[in-house]
Amino acid sequence: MADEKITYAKAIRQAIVEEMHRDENIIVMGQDIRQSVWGVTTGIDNDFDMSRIYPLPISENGFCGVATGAAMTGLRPVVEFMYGDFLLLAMDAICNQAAKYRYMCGGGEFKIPVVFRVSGTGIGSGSGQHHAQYPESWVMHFPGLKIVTPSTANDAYGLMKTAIRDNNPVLFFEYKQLFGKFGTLESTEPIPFGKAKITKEGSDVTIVTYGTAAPKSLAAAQKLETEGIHAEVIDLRTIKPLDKECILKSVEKTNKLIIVEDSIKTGGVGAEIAAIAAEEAVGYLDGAILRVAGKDTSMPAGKMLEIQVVPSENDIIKAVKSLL
Amino acid sequence: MADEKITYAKAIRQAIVEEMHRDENIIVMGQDIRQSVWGVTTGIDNDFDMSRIYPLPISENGFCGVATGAAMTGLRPVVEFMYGDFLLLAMDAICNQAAKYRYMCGGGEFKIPVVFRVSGTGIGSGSGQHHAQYPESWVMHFPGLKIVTPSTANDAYGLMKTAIRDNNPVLFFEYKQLFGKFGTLESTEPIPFGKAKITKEGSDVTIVTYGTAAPKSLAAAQKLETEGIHAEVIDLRTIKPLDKECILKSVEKTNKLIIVEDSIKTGGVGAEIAAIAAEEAVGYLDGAILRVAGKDTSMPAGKMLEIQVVPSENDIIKAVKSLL
Amino acid sequence: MNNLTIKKITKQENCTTVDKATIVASMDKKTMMTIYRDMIRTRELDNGIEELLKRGESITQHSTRGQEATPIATIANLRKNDYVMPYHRGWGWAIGKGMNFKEIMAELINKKTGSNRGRGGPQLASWENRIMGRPGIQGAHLSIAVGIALSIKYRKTDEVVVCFFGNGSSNSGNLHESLNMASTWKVPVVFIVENNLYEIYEPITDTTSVSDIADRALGHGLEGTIIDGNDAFLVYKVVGEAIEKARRGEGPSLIETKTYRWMGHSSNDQRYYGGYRSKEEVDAWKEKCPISLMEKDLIAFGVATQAELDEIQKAAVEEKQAAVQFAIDSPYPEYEDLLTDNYADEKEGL
Amino acid sequence: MNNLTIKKITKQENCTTVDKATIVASMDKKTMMTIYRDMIRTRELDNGIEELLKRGESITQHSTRGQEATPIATIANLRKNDYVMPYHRGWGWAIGKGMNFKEIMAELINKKTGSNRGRGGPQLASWENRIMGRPGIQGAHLSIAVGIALSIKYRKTDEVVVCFFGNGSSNSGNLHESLNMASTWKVPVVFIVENNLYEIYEPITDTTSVSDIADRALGHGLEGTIIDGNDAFLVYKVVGEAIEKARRGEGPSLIETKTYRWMGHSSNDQRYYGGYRSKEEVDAWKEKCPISLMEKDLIAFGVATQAELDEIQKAAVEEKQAAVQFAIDSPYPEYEDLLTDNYADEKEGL
Ligand SMILES: Cc1ncc(C[n+]2csc(CCOP(=O)(O)OP(=O)(O)O)c2C)c(N)n1
Ligand SMILES: Cc1ncc(C[n+]2csc(CCOP(=O)(O)OP(=O)(O)O)c2C)c(N)n1
Ligand SMILES: [Mg+2]
Ligand SMILES: [Mg+2]
Repeated sequence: MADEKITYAKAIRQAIVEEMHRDENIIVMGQDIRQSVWGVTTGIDNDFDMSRIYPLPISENGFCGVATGAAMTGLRPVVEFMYGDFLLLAMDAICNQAAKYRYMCGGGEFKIPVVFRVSGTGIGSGSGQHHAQYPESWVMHFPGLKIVTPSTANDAYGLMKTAIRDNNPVLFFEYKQLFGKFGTLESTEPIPFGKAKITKEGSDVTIVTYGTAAPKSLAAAQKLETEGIHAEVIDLRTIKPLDKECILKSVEKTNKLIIVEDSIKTGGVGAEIAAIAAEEAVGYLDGAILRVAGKDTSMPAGKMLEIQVVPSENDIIKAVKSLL
Repeated sequence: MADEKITYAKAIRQAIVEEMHRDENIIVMGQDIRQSVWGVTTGIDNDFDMSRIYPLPISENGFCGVATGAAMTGLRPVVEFMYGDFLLLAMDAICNQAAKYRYMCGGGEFKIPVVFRVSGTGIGSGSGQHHAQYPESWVMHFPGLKIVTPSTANDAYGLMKTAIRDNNPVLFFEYKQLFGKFGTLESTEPIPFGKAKITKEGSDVTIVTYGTAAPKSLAAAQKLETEGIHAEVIDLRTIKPLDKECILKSVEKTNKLIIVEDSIKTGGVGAEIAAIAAEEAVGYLDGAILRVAGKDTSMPAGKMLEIQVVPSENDIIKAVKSLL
Repeated sequence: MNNLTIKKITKQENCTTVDKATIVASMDKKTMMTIYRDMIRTRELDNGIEELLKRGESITQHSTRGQEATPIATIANLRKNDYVMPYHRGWGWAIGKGMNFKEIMAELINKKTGSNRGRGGPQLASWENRIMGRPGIQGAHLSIAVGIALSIKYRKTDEVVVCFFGNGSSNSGNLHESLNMASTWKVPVVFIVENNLYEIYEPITDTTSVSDIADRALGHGLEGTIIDGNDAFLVYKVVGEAIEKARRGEGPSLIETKTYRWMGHSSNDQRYYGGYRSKEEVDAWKEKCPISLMEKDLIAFGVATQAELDEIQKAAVEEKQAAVQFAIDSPYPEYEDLLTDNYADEKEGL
Repeated sequence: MNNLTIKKITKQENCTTVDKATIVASMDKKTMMTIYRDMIRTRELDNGIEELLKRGESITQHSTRGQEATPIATIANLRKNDYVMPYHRGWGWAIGKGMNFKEIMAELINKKTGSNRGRGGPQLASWENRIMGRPGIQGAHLSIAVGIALSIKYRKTDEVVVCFFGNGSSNSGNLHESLNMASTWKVPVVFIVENNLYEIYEPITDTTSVSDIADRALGHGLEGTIIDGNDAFLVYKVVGEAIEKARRGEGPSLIETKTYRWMGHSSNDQRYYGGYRSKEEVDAWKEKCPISLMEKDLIAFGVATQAELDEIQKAAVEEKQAAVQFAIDSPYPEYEDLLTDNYADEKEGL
């Protein structure tokens, strides 16, 4: 299988379909889910009966509550948000209810195995303020949730399997810019949460990244390599749980840390990582911790404009050089 | 006036009432607003006509949209959330709409002068998971918003005046534990946003804090002072805009930074402050940046329990000592 | 074709009556006595909570007093494995569905022996009794109830969900989204709105565009039903029919019960009597006490003797006394307990 | 009192007819010609956008084609200082309320000369024309419209707000919360739902519990009205009455117009014709083209000559050509422009 190329979108689809064959309690839900705007679940009604497929109304908070109730009583819903931005409508159902429900009810039999597929995340379609945000940090603050941010087809596949098998609410981010990217599946096994991947080893500086920023960071690091600068690139793959050990170990080696993310800088995921390093890597950190992140602005519409407010490969290269 | 004692709740009320007398376009809105759960607006219908007072239904997202529309067309709504936790219901109206509306519409005449009073924030009533959270960091990530977190009657009064006069959406946090605390009003003037207050000077360590954590931090610093440890305490007063200069200047002097907040640690406001310092105070930071913050857990119900998951004075003292 | 059509949609009301004697005749004594007993027990539980409050315990309490009939007579129709999604008003649903005084009171004062291990407080839940949690966010539970009903339908059992809510939360967008999905999918959920004419301090008219919440069924292809919520017999019968309909796979219902709370909204509200409500209004509703009403009926229809009813009262007082003591004597959770159960299958480190 | 009452609430439909000749007689020629012209212009705008798309521009476009009558005949009732809260479907509201082709097209391809300085894209707004923004979040605008209406009432003017939405967003909780507040406060807002039978790929029946969105008025003390949304005369008349009612301070209305989009949901949707919809269905609706219909009527009632109509068509094509060129020739915003206007009165540093 290692040779077959598959897109990020199809890899997600394959993981869902395989899991659905394995466990009949898995259902999929989403707006226009059978035809699917992003192509992930297109034609899924050819594989499964409609009793396992729920076209959803424009009721983001409501349908996340529905998924929570269904999850609590034996189903394992996999729910699509058409765009990441729509999460803001469902923050109560996800962060007040799904995240806290088990704790609130006293644990025990109360379990919420639901996957919220935050699809169409980030820039790529140019549709503006409400169709291009990076919501990973919106949900990071809430105990009870897990957060997955795959950057490759392989990771998306393996992490989706884990997400579906997990007994907790999982936010699974799927990025517009990555849907069409090809990769190869390394295994049919689930990929465990909380294990970052070092996509490039290096000794001069540690670049911690995730999601859409991961391929950019790797490309930047490869260019730097040609200039004799050895950057280590860590693709977190999951934000919660966070592989702190991997980050700290790398910083212990390189003594330098840059965090790259497409999300808005203030209050982004990078802030938490920087804060952890500033607290725990202090013996071996040498110099500033830099965050290369999206601009503190609402997202402009237009493919030509949106691209300008997220970091470029060049921004990453410049940041690395500024540290050395 | 400097001698008259006034509670935090009454100080907020006084600012609102004075502003309403000054500008007839100001209206107040909130659930049960005339009788008022927290006593802030109790009896406000004696001061103003009901055309300026809107009892609101349980429609948090809807009423924030209403306030946004009203603000856009000449009114200046001051809207109460009964508890901070309910913000999660209205994240779309606040963070997708109010915050982005001006940008989205091209600027110009589009302005959203609305104050969202996030009342009943934090612990204090023991009512559990959905009535005791600290939501400051939920909104910090969104350009277009301003965030106010007063810790004293005086600050609450002066900052409320500024909030009401501001032409942008402002989240004004009001804390359960502080409503009954007395203070004195130092002036009738508005207090500008983005100016932190050094509530105690010191040279050994900088403690940056806000909201309910501010009085605790000050008390801890005063105890430390008796042991010969000189902590400087910075009460941020507003989180957005953030008085970075004040923080950096203090750290330049003390070389040590602790951030104290009652909010959950992961992805809290403290993460952003730590990250800024790790990036910008690097020349003069000596040692770890510590965050003394709430535990990463859903909030337990019960006054006896909730108090255990937020930092105590003693936790702050211990943290300071661990740095020295 | 120059005759153009304008179609107007309006609401229509249609009243029918039912003879109480017929309802009584259709019920067995055990059911009637259970309803009566659980109403008495609920009121005693309220008394016990007040004792605890007087002793200085901090409890988030929304008294049931005056509203016992709707939850208890509703739940008398349910089986052990049917689900209840409760809301914040009172504890009738907890008592009716089978929770005991001890686990409730201990939970309310946050003791380790409570139903939710002390951390849920008023957010009572009981997996065993299929009480599926009581979020502090008004209206959040409505869609969760629909999800449970969806899973029932998926699993092809004949279980049902009963979901209670107040007139106040009927203004939440969650109601609209939940009714829409429930009706579209025809899932077995019965929504019961207890309209007690107030929110916290606001009369319904100040925040709500309709006086009959049942009207809101019409936007979702359902019919609305309105009944006196203080008459246990009527509630039992009308809700019972909706539950049977749900069991048969014929979809959701919305039933509004008109009722009134005697006490303040919560233990903090002391303005309830002649403050935002008139003394006359409160007193008039006290005349319509659901418990006195049923008591009279049980005697009048020869179902029970006064002695039997007194016995029930006495047992409830004893149950209460024991539970108050149990709650007081129970320990608080350990500090470590406060940090667990954020995740299922939790491992160190997350 | 053993006769217990059960009240059932159901929906009732009541049709009336109106003769088109009467409507025509009540309108002045200028208004009729404006409606016709703006429908033609809207369709030309659509053509222009398609030209831009073919040139490789990326545009978030939800074609108006087939749905021109409702927005344009509605807005023909409005004054300059009345407000419009549009939604994503098409650009009829923009044209009708007075935006010009250039500012629209330039905005759609994100040029600095666009109505929103290039950064809003499909989120067209125009303060001058009181077009109050078009959020990308379906349903978010409904409550904003109520807020504008509230401020009108507060300021005691006789302005009104017209708020459009689709059958899809009628499932959002925002509709319920917005109708409730609008009706409780009796504010001057007219809600128009364009029911085109689909969301993106879903037929209404798969997600929506009613086939008539107008039913949703009933949960808020309002009556619902349903009309053919492709007949400009009927829309003009029926909506006009609701607007006058709002102006008189008599509160909100909800009007449903039945219509159909000819094209895909957006420029990405190529499956619309014989994919999730049948070719027969699409073709049948094309027969009901709102523009052809009005064209026939204008001639039949002797309002206009074919030559006049041809002239309008020709002018629209010219206007389109100029605007396409203008948009192409205009510059993009500078990088710095992308970072401004997050705040009013902005200073360095926030
Ligand atoms: C989303 C949300 N908004 C506000 C509140 C505060 N609150 C608690 S109970 C209540 C009134 C509820 O009224 P109703 O639904 O009629 O129930 P009742 O208390 O009358 O039984 C309010 C506003 C809340 N808990 N959740
Ligand atoms: C809150 C939200 N959910 C989902 C979407 C994605 N979306 C955009 S248009 C649309 C369908 C809208 O259908 P309808 O309201 O009937 O309008 P139409 O496109 O048919 O004119 C959907 C689901 C969105 N923009 N916002
Ligand atoms: Mg009520
Ligand atoms: Mg539609």
